[in-house]
Amino acid sequence: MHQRVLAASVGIAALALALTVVLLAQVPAAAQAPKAATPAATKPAPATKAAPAAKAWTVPRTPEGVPDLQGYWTNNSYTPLERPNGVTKEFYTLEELRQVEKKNAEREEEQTTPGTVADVHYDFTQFGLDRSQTRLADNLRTSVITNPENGKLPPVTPEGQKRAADRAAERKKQGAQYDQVQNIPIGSRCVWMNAGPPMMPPGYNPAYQIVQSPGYVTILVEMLHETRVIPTDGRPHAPAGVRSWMGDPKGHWEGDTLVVETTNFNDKVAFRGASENMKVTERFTRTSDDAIRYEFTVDDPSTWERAWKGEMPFVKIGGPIFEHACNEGNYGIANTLAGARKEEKKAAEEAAKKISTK
Amino acid sequence: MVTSLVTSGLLLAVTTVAGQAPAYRAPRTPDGKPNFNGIWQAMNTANWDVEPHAAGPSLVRELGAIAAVPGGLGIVEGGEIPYRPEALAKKKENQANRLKLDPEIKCYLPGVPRAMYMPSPFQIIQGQKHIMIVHEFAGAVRTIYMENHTEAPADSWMGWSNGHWEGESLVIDTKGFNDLSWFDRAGNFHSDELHVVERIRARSPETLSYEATIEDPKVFTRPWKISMPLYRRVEPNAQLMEFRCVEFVEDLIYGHLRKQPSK
Amino acid sequence: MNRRILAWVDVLALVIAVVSLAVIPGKAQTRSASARANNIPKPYAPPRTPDGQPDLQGFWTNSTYTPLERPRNVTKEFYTPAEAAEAEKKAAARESELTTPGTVADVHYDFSQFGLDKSQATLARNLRTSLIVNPENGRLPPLSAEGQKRAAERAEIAKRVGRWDSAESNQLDDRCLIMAGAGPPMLNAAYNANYQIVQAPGYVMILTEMIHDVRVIPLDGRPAPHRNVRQWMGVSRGRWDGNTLVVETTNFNGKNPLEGSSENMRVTERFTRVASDTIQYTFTVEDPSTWTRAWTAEMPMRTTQGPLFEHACHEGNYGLYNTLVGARLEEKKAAEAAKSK
Amino acid sequence: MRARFLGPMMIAAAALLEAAPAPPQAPAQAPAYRAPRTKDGKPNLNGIWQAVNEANWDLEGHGAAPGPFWQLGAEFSVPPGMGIVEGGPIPYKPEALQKRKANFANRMNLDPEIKCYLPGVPRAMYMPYPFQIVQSTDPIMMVFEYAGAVRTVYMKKQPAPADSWMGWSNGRWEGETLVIDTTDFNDLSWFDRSGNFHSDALHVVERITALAPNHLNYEATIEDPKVFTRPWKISMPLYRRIEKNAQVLEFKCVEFAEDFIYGALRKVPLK
Repeated sequence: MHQRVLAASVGIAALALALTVVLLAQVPAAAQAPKAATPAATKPAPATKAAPAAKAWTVPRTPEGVPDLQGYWTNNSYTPLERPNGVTKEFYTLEELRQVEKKNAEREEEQTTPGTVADVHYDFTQFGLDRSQTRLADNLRTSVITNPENGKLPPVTPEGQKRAADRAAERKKQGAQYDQVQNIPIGSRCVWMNAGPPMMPPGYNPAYQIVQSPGYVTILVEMLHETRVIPTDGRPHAPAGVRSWMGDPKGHWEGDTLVVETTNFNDKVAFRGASENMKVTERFTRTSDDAIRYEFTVDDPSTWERAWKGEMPFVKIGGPIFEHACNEGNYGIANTLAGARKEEKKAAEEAAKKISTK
Repeated sequence: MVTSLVTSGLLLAVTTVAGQAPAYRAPRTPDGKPNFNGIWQAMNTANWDVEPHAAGPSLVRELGAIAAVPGGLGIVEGGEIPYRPEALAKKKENQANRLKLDPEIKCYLPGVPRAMYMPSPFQIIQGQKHIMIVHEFAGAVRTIYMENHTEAPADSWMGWSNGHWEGESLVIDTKGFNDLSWFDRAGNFHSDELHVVERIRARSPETLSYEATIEDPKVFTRPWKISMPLYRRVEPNAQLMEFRCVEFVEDLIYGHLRKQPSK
Repeated sequence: MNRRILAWVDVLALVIAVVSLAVIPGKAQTRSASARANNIPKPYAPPRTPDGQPDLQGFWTNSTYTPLERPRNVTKEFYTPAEAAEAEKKAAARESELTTPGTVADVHYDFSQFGLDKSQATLARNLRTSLIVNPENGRLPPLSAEGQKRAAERAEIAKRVGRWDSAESNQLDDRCLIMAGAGPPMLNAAYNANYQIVQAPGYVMILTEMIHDVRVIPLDGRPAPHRNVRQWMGVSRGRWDGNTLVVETTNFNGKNPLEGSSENMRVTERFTRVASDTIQYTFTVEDPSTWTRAWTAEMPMRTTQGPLFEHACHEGNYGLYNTLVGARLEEKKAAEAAKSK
Repeated sequence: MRARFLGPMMIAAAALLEAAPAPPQAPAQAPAYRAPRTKDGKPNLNGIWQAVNEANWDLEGHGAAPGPFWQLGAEFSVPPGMGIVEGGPIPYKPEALQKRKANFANRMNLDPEIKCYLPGVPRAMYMPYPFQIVQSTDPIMMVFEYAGAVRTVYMKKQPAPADSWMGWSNGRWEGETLVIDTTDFNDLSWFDRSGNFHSDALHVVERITALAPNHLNYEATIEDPKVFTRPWKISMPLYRRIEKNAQVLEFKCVEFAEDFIYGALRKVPLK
């Protein structure tokens, strides 16, 4: 993650980054208000703290009559996918959550101060890369994973373990990280930044825009200008040979919930070690003017012994989303590789000098 | 002279006919706007060259006929782009060095209007406040702001698009471009003063007519216009697919920086 | 011409095409008695297509021994039938000589066996002593200054570049790119001078057997495209003038010059069905940057029997390959010989 | 069998005809489109047509992939396609599948398209170039921009004189549909740039039906007992080129392929 930030986008992309985050930072005042209520809203119904069904809220609808999910959203969060070791409860109190947020924000900010971490290239604060500068989608959960109930990924199957070992061996075979562009993490290469599904918050710019048209729900992801165009007309999945990073999403409405089932991933996505057989089922439910409840199930018997589930809120932010032209401004890769070649040359020269002076 | 008379006569005739023909009225979205939702694609050779051009060989011998240039009648009205002399020289240089310079080869965002006539589909997603145009090539996206029009916050590849309806037409005004995208593989180009006004209207249930006026005082002596039909992809299973080409161009861009040089 | 034939080994296609053509309809032969009437259209009402165009459809040939230009020693415009038969006989004898090894420098094909003799297929007989009818001397008009200069330049280039140096330095027809006479104007191919005309509403299509070159000619009055759009066969636009199909062609690429023409050439063709078995084909060539004046030629096209078979010339072009291999071998041999001296 | 294919076709037809989204109606009830007629009373298929899909890269459904020639980057990368083969993969015999894979591995040397060879059938129908149907009573011609290929469809049945690249086509009308039966192919053409191939036992039966004024439905059943375990089918729409000045232009690609084919035999080698 850290490397990604370093290697990607030093020039034009940085400008774009700065701009977007500035834009996003202008959270509508109204959206700020119900902050305290939000975490509770994401809690499952059977939880002890009752859901605030205080005033009768009705879901807005698009002109064609389906629930209206449109607008700008974020799932910005410090909540980890898996429950940290040592934490045993499912939910923090609000005070505890604020503590966690504060600690994380401080850790991020440290990166700003030269000397505190090994390689500070960006000023996180200046470029708005601190998550705490954007609106957080508060979540009282101690982990995104809700099932298994321990908040951890299920055990990996023998097949999954073998695949992980094979992948590691293959990576090793390819040489060191900066030997060739293909060895550099995929995000730094502007190929893929885990836009999902499932849609986990990225390190920065966790911004989304949802636009609906008859028969479609479209989600624009700021990072890498990814777009998920989800048909809701009941058509079947693409043929098995059609593989892609974002997979092939097909949606339908169950009551007021948008259910999206995605298959046809390629074997390079490898979300948490998954295979190309992964199936992700997502559920988007608008729970208030300000929030969407996002639940997902990951099903991949060739990787995990059982399916697992996660949940997080999306909350409103101000728009617009600006172009993230990552590849186009990716000076980082060329500079990093050129640097590596230079260092090798220097090392070789020094070695030669040593030999000759002996 | 004779030719130009004939041509203008013909244009007149066409205009008259078009003027008399009852204009097609597009079906409406639930909120009463012409409904352009769908997957669309141009079917012409404009991405090779927006100007009229003859068939020609590929710059890459190894590809034989497979990547040769098909001839095309062009989509520029009147045939030629009104370059300033120094800009025309740059266009020719671009064309000669296309393999090094064409942003398409490097999987860079295609810009406007090129995104509209790339040989791959795009989808129009028509929301009420925003109309999205999602392109298969490089996953490029345009957001057309239908309300709260603002200036571009900064320059970008795809520009900043404000749209409005004029009867049956969607009019899109796009500025805020950087000077890095091209119009085609022939090296036709623009500066960061590019201003594109597009007019899109339905001409039948399965076709749109697309026009764009292109203005860029740094590069052209006057505004000029392109026009072409767009075709709805009518396969029952038509869908926009992923063409994440960055991965396909990395050896091209960074191959020389490999530890073990690629053969 | 001879070389051209050498270069091909796609014999099968040729054989089949010509064999099927060799079945000459008897009718076509009998009309030659009235042949002098070629240029005097009798009141003939051509059949009509379902959409009302004069019907030119069918299989046609313009195979002939009549030269484009009148031979130097001939002064009259028409032969008598006897003279024409004599000229034909002589030309056919010359062709069949190509069959007998030793008679010409390099016999690779057996002309008679492979049906390459024109005399084996339908001939579109013609009493004219030349296809050119204007200038009246039956010869091409003088070259303009520009035309002379271009001809000199071409000769200069031809001197510099060896014919077998590369595929590109071979002749266009050896390369299966386009036949010299593919036109327009549609001059008479050395063999397989066969055409199929098919009409559809708004279009006349002419399929040329050689290299399956097709002309799809729109009749709706559309203008020629922008001058940048250049093609080997130009761009054709047609219209009906009474019962005559008039086709104007421009936008040539200039790489297949007709008798030294430039890319500015304009060809106007007129197709008139003058009898059930004859189309009178007249064309005028205008190219001020080559000739001091326009010139006009005329010939009949006669019905022949179909079908036309696929002439996959390039796909079976072993000749070009073998010729280049041979040239490289000979160079090697020569170099070695020079060394050993 | 037939009814199954009619279903989606008619849905599409209905969708095309009606301005509003087609109501969820049983396909069988949708009124079939009746094409305008030529003067001799046949469905009028005249026009300039073109496929808009990725089948020429690979008939079967496929994701995006790097192209076989990295120097052209994204311009020559494989665009993803849903595929036009109905119902699963092409039913190759095991040894034929091996050959298909070998073809794919050597496609930059073997694909006839690189050499500007005639495209064969059905490939000619989905090359990324237009073609024109010139429909007389008999024959019906198809004139392709790519390599200037031509097909003659004989409406009065004629026997094939010999094998050829484009095969020998006999046609007939079945109501709204032009049915073309093509045999006598040589074994040299491919179906796409992925090395899908056939033998000289190839037999293609095409069914072309107007769906709407500007669309044709194209289906072909492909049979070749030397290569496939059973007949299989492709289907796709064809689009009318509707520009006022639409025209099949000249693409004499022999010239563009010569250095590829003969470049090694130059007197002065190319750099």
